[in-house]
Amino acid sequence: MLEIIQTVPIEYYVYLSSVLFCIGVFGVLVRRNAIVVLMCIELMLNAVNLLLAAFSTYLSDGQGQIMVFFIMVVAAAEAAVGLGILVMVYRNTKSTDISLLDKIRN
Amino acid sequence: MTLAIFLTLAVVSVLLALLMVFAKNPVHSVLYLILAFFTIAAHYILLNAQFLAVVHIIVYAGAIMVLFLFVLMLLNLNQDTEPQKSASWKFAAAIAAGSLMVTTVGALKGAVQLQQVNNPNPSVGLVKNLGTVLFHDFVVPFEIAGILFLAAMVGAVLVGKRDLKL
Amino acid sequence: MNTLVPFIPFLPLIGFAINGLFGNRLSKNAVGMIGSGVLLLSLLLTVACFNQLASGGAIQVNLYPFLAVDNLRINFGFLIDQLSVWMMLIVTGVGFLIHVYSIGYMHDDAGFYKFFAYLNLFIFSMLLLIMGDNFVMLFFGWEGVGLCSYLLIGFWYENREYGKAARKAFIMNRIGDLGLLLGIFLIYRTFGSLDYGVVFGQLQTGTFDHSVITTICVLLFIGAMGKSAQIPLYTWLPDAMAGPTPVSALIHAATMVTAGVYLVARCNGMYSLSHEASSFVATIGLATSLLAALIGLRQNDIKKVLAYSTVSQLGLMFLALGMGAYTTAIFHVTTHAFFKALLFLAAGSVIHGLGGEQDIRNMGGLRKHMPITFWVFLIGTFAISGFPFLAGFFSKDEIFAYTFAHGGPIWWAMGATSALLTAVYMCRLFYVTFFGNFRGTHEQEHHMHESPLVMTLPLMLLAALSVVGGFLNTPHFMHLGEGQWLAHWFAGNGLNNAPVIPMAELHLEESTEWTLMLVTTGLVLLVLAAFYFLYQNTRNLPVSDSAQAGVTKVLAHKFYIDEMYDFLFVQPMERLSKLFHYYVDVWFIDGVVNNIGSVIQGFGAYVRKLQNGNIEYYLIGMVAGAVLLVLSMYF
Amino acid sequence: MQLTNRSVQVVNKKMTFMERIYLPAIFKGMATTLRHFFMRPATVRYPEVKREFAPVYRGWHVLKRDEQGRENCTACGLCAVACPAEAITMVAEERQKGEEHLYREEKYAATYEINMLRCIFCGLCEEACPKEAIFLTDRIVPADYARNGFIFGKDMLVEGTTPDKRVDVSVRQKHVQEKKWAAEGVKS
Amino acid sequence: MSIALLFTFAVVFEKMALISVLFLVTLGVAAYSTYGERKIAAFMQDRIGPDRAGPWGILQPIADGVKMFTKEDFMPRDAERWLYILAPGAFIFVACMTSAVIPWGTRLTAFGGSIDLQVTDINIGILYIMGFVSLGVYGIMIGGWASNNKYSLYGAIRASSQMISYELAMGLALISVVMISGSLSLRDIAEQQTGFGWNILYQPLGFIIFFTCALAECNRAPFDLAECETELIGGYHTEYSSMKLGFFLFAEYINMFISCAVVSTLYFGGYNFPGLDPNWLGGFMGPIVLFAKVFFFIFVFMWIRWTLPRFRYDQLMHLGWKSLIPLSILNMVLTGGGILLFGSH
Repeated sequence: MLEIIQTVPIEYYVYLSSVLFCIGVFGVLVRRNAIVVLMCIELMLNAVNLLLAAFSTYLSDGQGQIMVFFIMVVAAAEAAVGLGILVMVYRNTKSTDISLLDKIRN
Repeated sequence: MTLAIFLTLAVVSVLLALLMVFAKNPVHSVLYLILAFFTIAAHYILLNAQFLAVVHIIVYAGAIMVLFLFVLMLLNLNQDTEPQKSASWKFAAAIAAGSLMVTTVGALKGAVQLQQVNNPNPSVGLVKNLGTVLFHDFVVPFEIAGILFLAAMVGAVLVGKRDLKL
Repeated sequence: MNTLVPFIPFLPLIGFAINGLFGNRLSKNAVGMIGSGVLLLSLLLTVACFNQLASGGAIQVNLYPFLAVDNLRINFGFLIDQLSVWMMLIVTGVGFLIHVYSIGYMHDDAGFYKFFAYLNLFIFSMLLLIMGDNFVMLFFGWEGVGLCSYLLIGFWYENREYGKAARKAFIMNRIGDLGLLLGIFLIYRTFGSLDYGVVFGQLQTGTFDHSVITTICVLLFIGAMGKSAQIPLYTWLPDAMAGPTPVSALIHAATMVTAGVYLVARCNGMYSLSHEASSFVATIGLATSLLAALIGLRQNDIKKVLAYSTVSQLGLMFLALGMGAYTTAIFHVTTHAFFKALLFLAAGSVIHGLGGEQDIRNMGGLRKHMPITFWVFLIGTFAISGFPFLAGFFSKDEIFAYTFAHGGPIWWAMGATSALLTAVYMCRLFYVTFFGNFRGTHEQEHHMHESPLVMTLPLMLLAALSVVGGFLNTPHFMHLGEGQWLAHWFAGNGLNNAPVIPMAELHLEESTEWTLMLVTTGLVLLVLAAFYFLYQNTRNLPVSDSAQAGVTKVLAHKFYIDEMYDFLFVQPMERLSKLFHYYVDVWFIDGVVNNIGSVIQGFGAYVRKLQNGNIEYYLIGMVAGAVLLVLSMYF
Repeated sequence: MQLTNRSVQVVNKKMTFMERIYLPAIFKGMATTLRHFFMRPATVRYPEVKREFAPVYRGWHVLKRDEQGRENCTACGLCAVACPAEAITMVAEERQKGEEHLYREEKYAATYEINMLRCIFCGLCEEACPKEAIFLTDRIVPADYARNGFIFGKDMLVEGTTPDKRVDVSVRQKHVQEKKWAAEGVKS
Repeated sequence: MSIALLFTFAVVFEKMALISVLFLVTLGVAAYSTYGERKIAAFMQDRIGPDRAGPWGILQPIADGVKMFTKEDFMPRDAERWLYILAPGAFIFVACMTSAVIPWGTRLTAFGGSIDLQVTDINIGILYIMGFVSLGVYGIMIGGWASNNKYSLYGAIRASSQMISYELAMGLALISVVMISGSLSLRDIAEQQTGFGWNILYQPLGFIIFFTCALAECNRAPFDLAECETELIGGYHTEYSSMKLGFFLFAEYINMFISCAVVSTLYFGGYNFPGLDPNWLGGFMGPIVLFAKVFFFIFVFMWIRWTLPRFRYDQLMHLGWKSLIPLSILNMVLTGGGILLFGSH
């Protein structure tokens, strides 16, 4: 196992994570279905997780991976509450289109 | 060899992520995202973070995405009726995301110069080590995360309740 | 043993959990058994610890790292050395007796289980305070004790006055806590750690800026002032009588108020480096003692008298601390725990017997109806007054000896006056309550009864302790057994192999000591005898509030301190606030704001179109902001 | 009215703790099934082994012939009238010269159909029959894929002429006779 | 060709062989579970069961298979084509994957060579199993959704919420075992239970919880609400026919087999039995013992199925969330206390 660690340059992980993150951002911007938007946020979180894990391995420090666990916890909590809210929104508006959610203006 | 695996996985993850964003049917989006998560789990294994990989699968594929799928099915949102945004808006979004990528890559490239450990410890990602770190240095954050989770659970139940009797 | 140490504080916590969660489903007997049982177990464990420490050394148990930020590493750990084990014995021992007593006292109360849950939590907090091995743990316990006192003082929260008293106690404590917190911050800045071991170890070896040490000491003492009711933060304590009597006993005798003494004794290494801080402590202590004793002279509520007596005794303890006699202070804490718990519980017995009556003017002649209560109250009164060979006699005598040695005759005289006043008001209370004829209503007389065994048994035990408690630390010149046992105990090697409290030196000749002792004792005996005859005469009985005049009135109104606070701080604050409100706030600030507001409103009407409530626009704005933020790192 | 002594009064009482954890009840149930596991199966392997029928079993109808092989049925239509399910239809015809060896009476049923999907096997037709022509037997009505197959014509109903094709209905005949006598008040 | 490469090849070959054998055994056991189920059901209902195909009907599974293959493969018009086809495959794939980490025995020595009776001993075996169990829900959900039938969808939603709910209690019960053994590797856990040191002795409550959850995870009675015929006319596989249906049914039996193997390994000593050294018979004793236990548990699964009536859905959720999870937390606390007092294994 030892020989495969660090054979990939860490820059590659940075590129990959950035690309995934920005795909997530793009998705958040272009999609109108709130559930898909939430999914894009999960993708962004995962991009960050990947980078944390990569740095953790490259620096031989377990703390990065611990942070990934905490991010997972937050992601799970976010998904639970977010989806709960979405279900309620859907019940009231019969839609999950975020463009319609501009009630905050008034 | 490892590099080849990495590159393949990376291309597949990016492809799946893009498919996720562009899929018309939200259920397809979810499924693509799940597959993308599998490739990320594979990345974790490549990084010798096996525990993380399995937990990632249990948490994301096993719980969170099931939740998404569940809600989609419950709300029966499988029609491709999601209204599309205008082309100019999509263009603006692409520009914004692209510039964000350029800047983050630029910003993070600076961080790469940090000194790598020469003899990496292969057991960093194993349960034993992570357990020690988690329950030694991160006890309080761990407890707080637990409380956060509990609060989120209660919150989700409260939000989801149809008629709340208080 | 070490694995069992965490159980000492956690047993009461478990009791709290059981009683708090399931108490309403359990029978009262079960609640009482659980509440006192856990404490008995804690007491036994503490005794075991005590045994282990008898051969020297300290027990340190590290449960888990509580916080680890950069260099700051705070453990959730316990340190048991000679000082803390002694305090633990007092807290669990006296606490246990009070719990048992409460089974009888609170028996008819609807919140029975709640009361026991709170009591257990109180003990838990106090044990945490004592047992913690760093200042943060101490602070936890400190705050926990404050919270529990709030809960318990306001236990009968239906009464608004009681609720106010609880709030007052809480807020006063918070003022002191601020000082403590600042002190802890300063300790961390100075020593780079909050562990007792590290901090006190550095004190012995390193050299530190004298003014910093003084500041730390004063700040810590401000915390102690709040918790231990010293001038100027003492007014909450008499008001805290709103709680049920066992609570008063617990707060006054075993827990809470002794926390301040413990804090200063714990930091004795620091205080002995700063003469100024010690003098400050001594001054405040003596002033408090005198003031409270004077107020106590003319109080007519049986519990209020005892409350002021506590304040006065606490003042004496701080006087001892200020004089560098840390062991003596703890010794007085010990004896005071015995007789004050005894007095409060006996007073509770009286109140219980009279169906809630607290005014001594409506009592009298209880000697015949409550023989046990009478006898134990007698012992308590004599013990607190310093009757020879009872508990208070030895501890007070030691305090005065040190005062004379380190402060001189004037300090000594003032201290002795305070002791004399103690005897005076205690005699007044005692004789008025138990002698003469009954002055209450006929119905009360009819219902009057001795308390049940579950209440009197703790009283008798405490009475016995009050009798023999003084022999823990007999002065060396009297050659009574092994002199100064307690001082030797505390001088034993604790953490870092250093004495917990070094033996204080007393440069007095034996004859001087004898003289001092005989003078004070003689005066006290005189008072005891004289007042017996004085209060036999009905003319000298306390009069109703409206009939008071002159000095009596001033004393009865507690020197108008509460009113003074009101006048000095509260009212000027209010008036100033009003001034600011009208001129600064309404006219100036509001005017400016309103005008700016109208301008902005006009502007906002245009900008509002940006804020369209559409999430997508916000999102793209967010992304753009992020891009700019990252870019700004480069340009 | 109580049919068995095994009936239990339904009570909505609160279950005790032991009842609420269900496990004892589950184990009891499992013991029951395990006991049955070792019991002898009650199965009868049908084509190879045939089960005894009750003497009054009512199955596939038969139209009887007399001793000389002539059909008993005279197409009077009483069976069709008696049939509560209206499963019987028939067309009557007059006997021609030279058909005496085929039909016992002057009139006979040219077609006689019973819709087996409608038939409820009540046996009223055999009671109604004055000529002892129709009987229900202990033969099982075979299954079929189409509905048409269940409309049994004379080819399925009339018994054969050769002795081995005859259907023995003696037990039923006796039974029906006794019933008729009982209805007429005659003691046997 | 270097020695190392040769060695690698040998290892790969060994593993491939083991995987093939394991796969075949799994399929065989699953196939004969269907036969066993029918036989046991028959016996419990005082019947005989299938007895036409071969002596005692022993060829019945083959007949079933032939039937499944030759039946018309029907697809609803509005079904989501690819997902509809993918779902049964995904389901059976996930079911088969789990067997990789189960230690079937110690080592097999035959023909002068020896072979490790475990495909891979990863140090987080239990988590691996949990992971794949949690993935099992996708086959059902996708299949139910892609059928475009409301009953299928209901079945899928029921199945998924049931599986997620019971996974929690299952994981919590597992943690107690992990606490006792101090390892997440199934090999270690099995090793520790040599002789009669079975975990069931220390974890009776945990076993009951785990077993109940295993029933629910396998969609077995009394928790087979996902496919209850009376309400959902078959549940998530209503629209499936032919071998696709066969895959679903087959996968469920594979799941049952694997669950039984996991239960035996975690709580009943795996390949250990007092007095029987797993290394006997050239290492065959271990698998024999383990399979005996597995068959016993398969029997218990079926026994329960033909004894207990189906739960109502709200009862199912109550049991999962309000009984099993608190109980498993209690069990965890008790285990922790026990370890604190008496030390671990």
